[in-house]
Amino acid sequence: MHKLTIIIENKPYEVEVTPSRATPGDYAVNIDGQLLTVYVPDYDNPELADWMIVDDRPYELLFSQDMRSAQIYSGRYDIQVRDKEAGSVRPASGDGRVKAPIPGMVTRIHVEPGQLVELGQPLLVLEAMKMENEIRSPLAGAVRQLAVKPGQTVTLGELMIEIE
Amino acid sequence: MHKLTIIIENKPYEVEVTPSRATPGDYAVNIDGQLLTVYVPDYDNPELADWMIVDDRPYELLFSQDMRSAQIYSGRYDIQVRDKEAGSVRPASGDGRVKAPIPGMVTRIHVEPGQLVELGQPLLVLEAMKMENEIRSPLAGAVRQLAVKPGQTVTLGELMIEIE
Amino acid sequence: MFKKILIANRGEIATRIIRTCREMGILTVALYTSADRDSLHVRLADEVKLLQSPNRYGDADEVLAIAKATGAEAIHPGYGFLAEEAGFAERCAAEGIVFIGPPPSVIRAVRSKMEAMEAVKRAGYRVPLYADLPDVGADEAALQQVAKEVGFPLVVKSARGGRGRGARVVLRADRLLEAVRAARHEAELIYGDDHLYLERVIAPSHYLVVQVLADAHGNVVHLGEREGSLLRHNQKLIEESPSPSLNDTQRSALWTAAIDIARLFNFQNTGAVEFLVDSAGNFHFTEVKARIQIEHGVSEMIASIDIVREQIRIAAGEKLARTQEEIRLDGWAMQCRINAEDPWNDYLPSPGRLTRFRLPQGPDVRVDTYGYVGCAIPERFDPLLANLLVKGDDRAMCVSRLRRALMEFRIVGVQTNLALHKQIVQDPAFIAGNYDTRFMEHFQFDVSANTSREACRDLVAMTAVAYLLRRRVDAPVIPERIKSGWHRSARRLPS
Amino acid sequence: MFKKILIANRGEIATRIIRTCREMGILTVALYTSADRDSLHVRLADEVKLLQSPNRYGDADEVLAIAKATGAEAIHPGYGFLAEEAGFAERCAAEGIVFIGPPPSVIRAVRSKMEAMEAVKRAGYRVPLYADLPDVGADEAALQQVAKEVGFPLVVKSARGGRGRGARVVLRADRLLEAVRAARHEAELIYGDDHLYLERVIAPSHYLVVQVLADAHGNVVHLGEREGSLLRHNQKLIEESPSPSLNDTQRSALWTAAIDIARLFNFQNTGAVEFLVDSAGNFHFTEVKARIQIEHGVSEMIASIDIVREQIRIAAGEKLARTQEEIRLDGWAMQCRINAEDPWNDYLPSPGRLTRFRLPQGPDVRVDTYGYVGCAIPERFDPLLANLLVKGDDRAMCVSRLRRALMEFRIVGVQTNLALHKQIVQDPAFIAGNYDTRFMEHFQFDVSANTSREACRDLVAMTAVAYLLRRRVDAPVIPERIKSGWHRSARRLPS
Repeated sequence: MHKLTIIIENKPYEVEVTPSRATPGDYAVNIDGQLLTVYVPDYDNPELADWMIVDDRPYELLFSQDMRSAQIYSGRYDIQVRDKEAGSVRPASGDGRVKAPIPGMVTRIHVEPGQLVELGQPLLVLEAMKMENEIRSPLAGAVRQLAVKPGQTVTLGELMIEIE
Repeated sequence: MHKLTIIIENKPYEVEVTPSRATPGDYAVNIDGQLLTVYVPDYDNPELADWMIVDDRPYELLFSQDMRSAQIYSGRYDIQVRDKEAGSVRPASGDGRVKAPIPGMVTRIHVEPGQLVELGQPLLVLEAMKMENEIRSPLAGAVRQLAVKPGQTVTLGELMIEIE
Repeated sequence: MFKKILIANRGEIATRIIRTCREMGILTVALYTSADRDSLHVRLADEVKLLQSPNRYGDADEVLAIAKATGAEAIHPGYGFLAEEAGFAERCAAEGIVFIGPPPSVIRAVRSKMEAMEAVKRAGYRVPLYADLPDVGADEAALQQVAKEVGFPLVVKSARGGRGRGARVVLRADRLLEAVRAARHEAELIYGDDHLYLERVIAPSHYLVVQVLADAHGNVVHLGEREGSLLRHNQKLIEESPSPSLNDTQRSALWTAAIDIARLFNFQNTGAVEFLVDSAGNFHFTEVKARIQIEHGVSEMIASIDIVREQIRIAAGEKLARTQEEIRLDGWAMQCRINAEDPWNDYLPSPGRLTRFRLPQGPDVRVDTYGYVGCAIPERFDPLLANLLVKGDDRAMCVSRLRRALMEFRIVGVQTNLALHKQIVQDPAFIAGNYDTRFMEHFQFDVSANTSREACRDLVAMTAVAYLLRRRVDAPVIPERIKSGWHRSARRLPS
Repeated sequence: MFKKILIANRGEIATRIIRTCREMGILTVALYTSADRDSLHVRLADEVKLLQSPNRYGDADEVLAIAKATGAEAIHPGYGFLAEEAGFAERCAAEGIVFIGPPPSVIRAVRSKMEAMEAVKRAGYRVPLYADLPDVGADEAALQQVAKEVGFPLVVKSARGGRGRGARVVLRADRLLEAVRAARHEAELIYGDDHLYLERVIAPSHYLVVQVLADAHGNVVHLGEREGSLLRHNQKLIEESPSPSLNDTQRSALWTAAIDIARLFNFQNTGAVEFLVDSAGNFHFTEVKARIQIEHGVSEMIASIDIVREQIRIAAGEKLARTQEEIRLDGWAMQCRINAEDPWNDYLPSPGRLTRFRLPQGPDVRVDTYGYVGCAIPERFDPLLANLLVKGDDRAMCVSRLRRALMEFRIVGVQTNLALHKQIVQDPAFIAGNYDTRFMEHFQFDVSANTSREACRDLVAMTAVAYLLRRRVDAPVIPERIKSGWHRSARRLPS
């Protein structure tokens, strides 16, 4: 039995998970007192596991690599897993370092070092896949550092701007 | 540069292969004096490599796991690779041990120990996928051993009959 | 209309039925066994139930219990399993659940092949010469006597029939006993009923089926005929519509006969009225298949009608969507049955996990399958993996589209009969539409087809590179390929 | 007929063209860049050439050199790149290579949007109010003067146009300068030509195109109209045929106008005559697209005509396969443009490798794509990954089929706009066929759509199991998800 706290879009759930000894891929899950059975058909290949059956209801779903979001039907949810046994809490997301979400070329920069920006304010334009993509501020704060120049090519995850 | 002898349907070819240093996935291949360029688009994931481009001609193809046969278009070919460097010659195929090609149930056995059989003579019937599959002799010879009984379930690769 | 339907089947047909249900806004309950848990029908259903019974999809008790527990108002049996089971249809009715298929009385009437032929014969249509076979216990003399009356060559058939299984052609008297024994065994295995009969072989012949739809209000329509003469071991490899072997007079006579015969049995829902056409052009009624068929998509393509949708509408008491006059048969369609079996090894079944599964696409190409990349193909069930369907303006365009689609279809992880199909569609007689039920007897599968000298030299180069690539990745020791003793014919490459 | 055709394009359209060529028995030469080496068009062609030029598929010199070296008799440009380039078409002619498209003179005549509007206006048809824009260097006062004559709201457009890029709506004078600058930049970037003009906005309106085919023998036919009003950033998300916004009188007037206009320009090959229909029901000609369009499959489905095949036949000097009377428009078809972009992150492009790519199947569903499982989606090109096409007997059936197909389409490895499409097809106005070009302005993408309380609780359970599964396999340390600062709106789950 494994105790977890699962937070979905800011609502916490206390969850106990017990793998079945008899049937591989079967799990008994207790959520705030309610009992569910989860079956993972691809249990022998968990890397592929992109669908599960909960009490006879099949779902195709997708977790992000870091398990911070889940896609199901046509929605996407922020999730957080707190593992009491491992004693670890995954760090809160969203510091002020704005990294390149895709490789591309910085064509325009709308801000300067030291400038105050609002949440959602356009910071720069990144050109990729024949589109101009506006990158906006993740926080309200001041521009601490500009790590790129117009015309510069950036790789995936490369730091572009830091807000503090 | 790597020297190989490739035998396809009993015809041998002397082959020299040189990987390109400049372009990953590119190979210069010399077959009996004729020069070809082979490009492996999936070079970064050779497990997936199921297609190649030879001098601008793309091919989808498939090698068996043991590299003893290749499928291309609607044909399949016996192949053999002799690696002079490794000094190893893969053993000749086809001893007389008849193993289960699929899991299933043996429903009938047509031969008895000691019986002489011809090449291609039906040995037994293996029931699988709702079909009765006739298993025939790979050699002309005598039945040395019957390792299964009618009604018996066999797993993939299990020895069923030995011919000598 | 129903709110929820239970699908008492698996694989491609279960997947096919779910699609129409979803389009009609009907919830689906799918069944599965642990071997089938990868099948697309389990992923796509609204609700799924793991079967406990060793009879699996054919267990009437468990299927009914699940229907009741889940509140399904109707059951679609697909083909095989509980389709054409009058007893099951009766139990459904008793439980207040709609069986999507003909009424039990109709199933019974057509299920007995001999009685059905007798009735159709009385109505004035030709049927093959046939005779009931003495019981299992009967002596060989009695058997030979019956056979003599029918005449050789003859075919030993299961009285329950269906899907061409359990049928065996016998050319000479001295082969009869063995064939009857084998047919009984197979009939018992597949249908749970070893009742057989003998039928005089009509050969050469054409195997034609007329797809019919009939509602509960007395309306009966046909969706044209399909030519199913391209058979291997009594299984249709390629089916097409319209038939290239009929002239227009024959065609319309066949359609009229099919509607007549459907009316004769008070037929309802969908079915196929089957005929053999002899070399003189006479057609002989053989049976009515009282269920959806694997090849129904061929008729769907030329008639632009969703047959599963019509089945559900008919079962719900609705009238047919179109009259015969409103149905326009247009273009030419073909289907290839793609099996997970190895054409290089006597068509042994080939279970496994799909590592590549790239469907052909483009205009008027359709694939019905339960597979996808990563899906395990179980060893326990029928090797049918996919139905490949194409349509063209005329037969030439249809054949060239089929050839293109076959080239494009990529399946790795199991062996399939794709290579066989690729060769058939390049056969001159097939291309000319000039084939009958003996086609596959003469067809030679060429192990090294289509490989020019250039392609062969390129193969040498690719083999060398593949060998180096595999060495480079230091793959774990590759297990020896299983060496069974099955037959293998090899041809030398051009040199 | 040609023996070999070079396809000067990439991705789904190159794949689409190869299919038709193969069905016609024509060999294909495909081009690729190293970023595109995974694309299906490279696997399916008979011959492939790696492009060396930094201009890639748009490099006329290299494309012509390859055509000559490979002995290709004709070049199909697809859309974009070398399509609608009169200069390139002329060079092909000079080299004795057939350009599959209209003659250079026709391309020139329709390529200049303003001259085309002028010509059509003279022929008696309505066109929008427009004005040429002063040169780049012109001062703002002159710019404002032109704008005032056109009137606000207006749209700043590229004179070269095409694919809706480089167009910007301006509501007020004080936004004009900024919009013109941005439009110039984008037009230069995309078309290599920053010539702009202003056009009075017609809003609300419907964006309609009529697909035409014209041979070199003076025959011109149409394949009905498509409604393309469902736009996001000037890109068509969903297109359908017929249009739900026209009555029969309007429809036949539109068809007649399209044929007239095509004849006016001596049009040849295939193209789209485009109109805006205002709220009074008047239609205004806007432009002729002198090439195959991304949405051509919608017309193929309702007309049962392979447009690529007709393009090739016309280019080879053959007559149209059918007269207008022989063309029957039947049923209702729709197309969704599936882009590799992230609807939760301001539609940022999402390159990556496809780890799951399961196409929807079943009757009358078609997907045109260059992708397959294992294929890398490059970052360098258009995010268009797949065209999903469906057809039904009527609009209701078509919409329900589209909804079903979208549910079934499974793409993992890149983010796509599938979720956006799934939500649009459940919008009541869309379902009623009651939408215009403003639809997407008002449409709210719901990040947590369709999730019931039960599904939410099930998601909690699955998250817990997924977490344990991942721990169990001891995966290598998972890199932190890239945290960029793009906008993210989140909605709370039902609780």
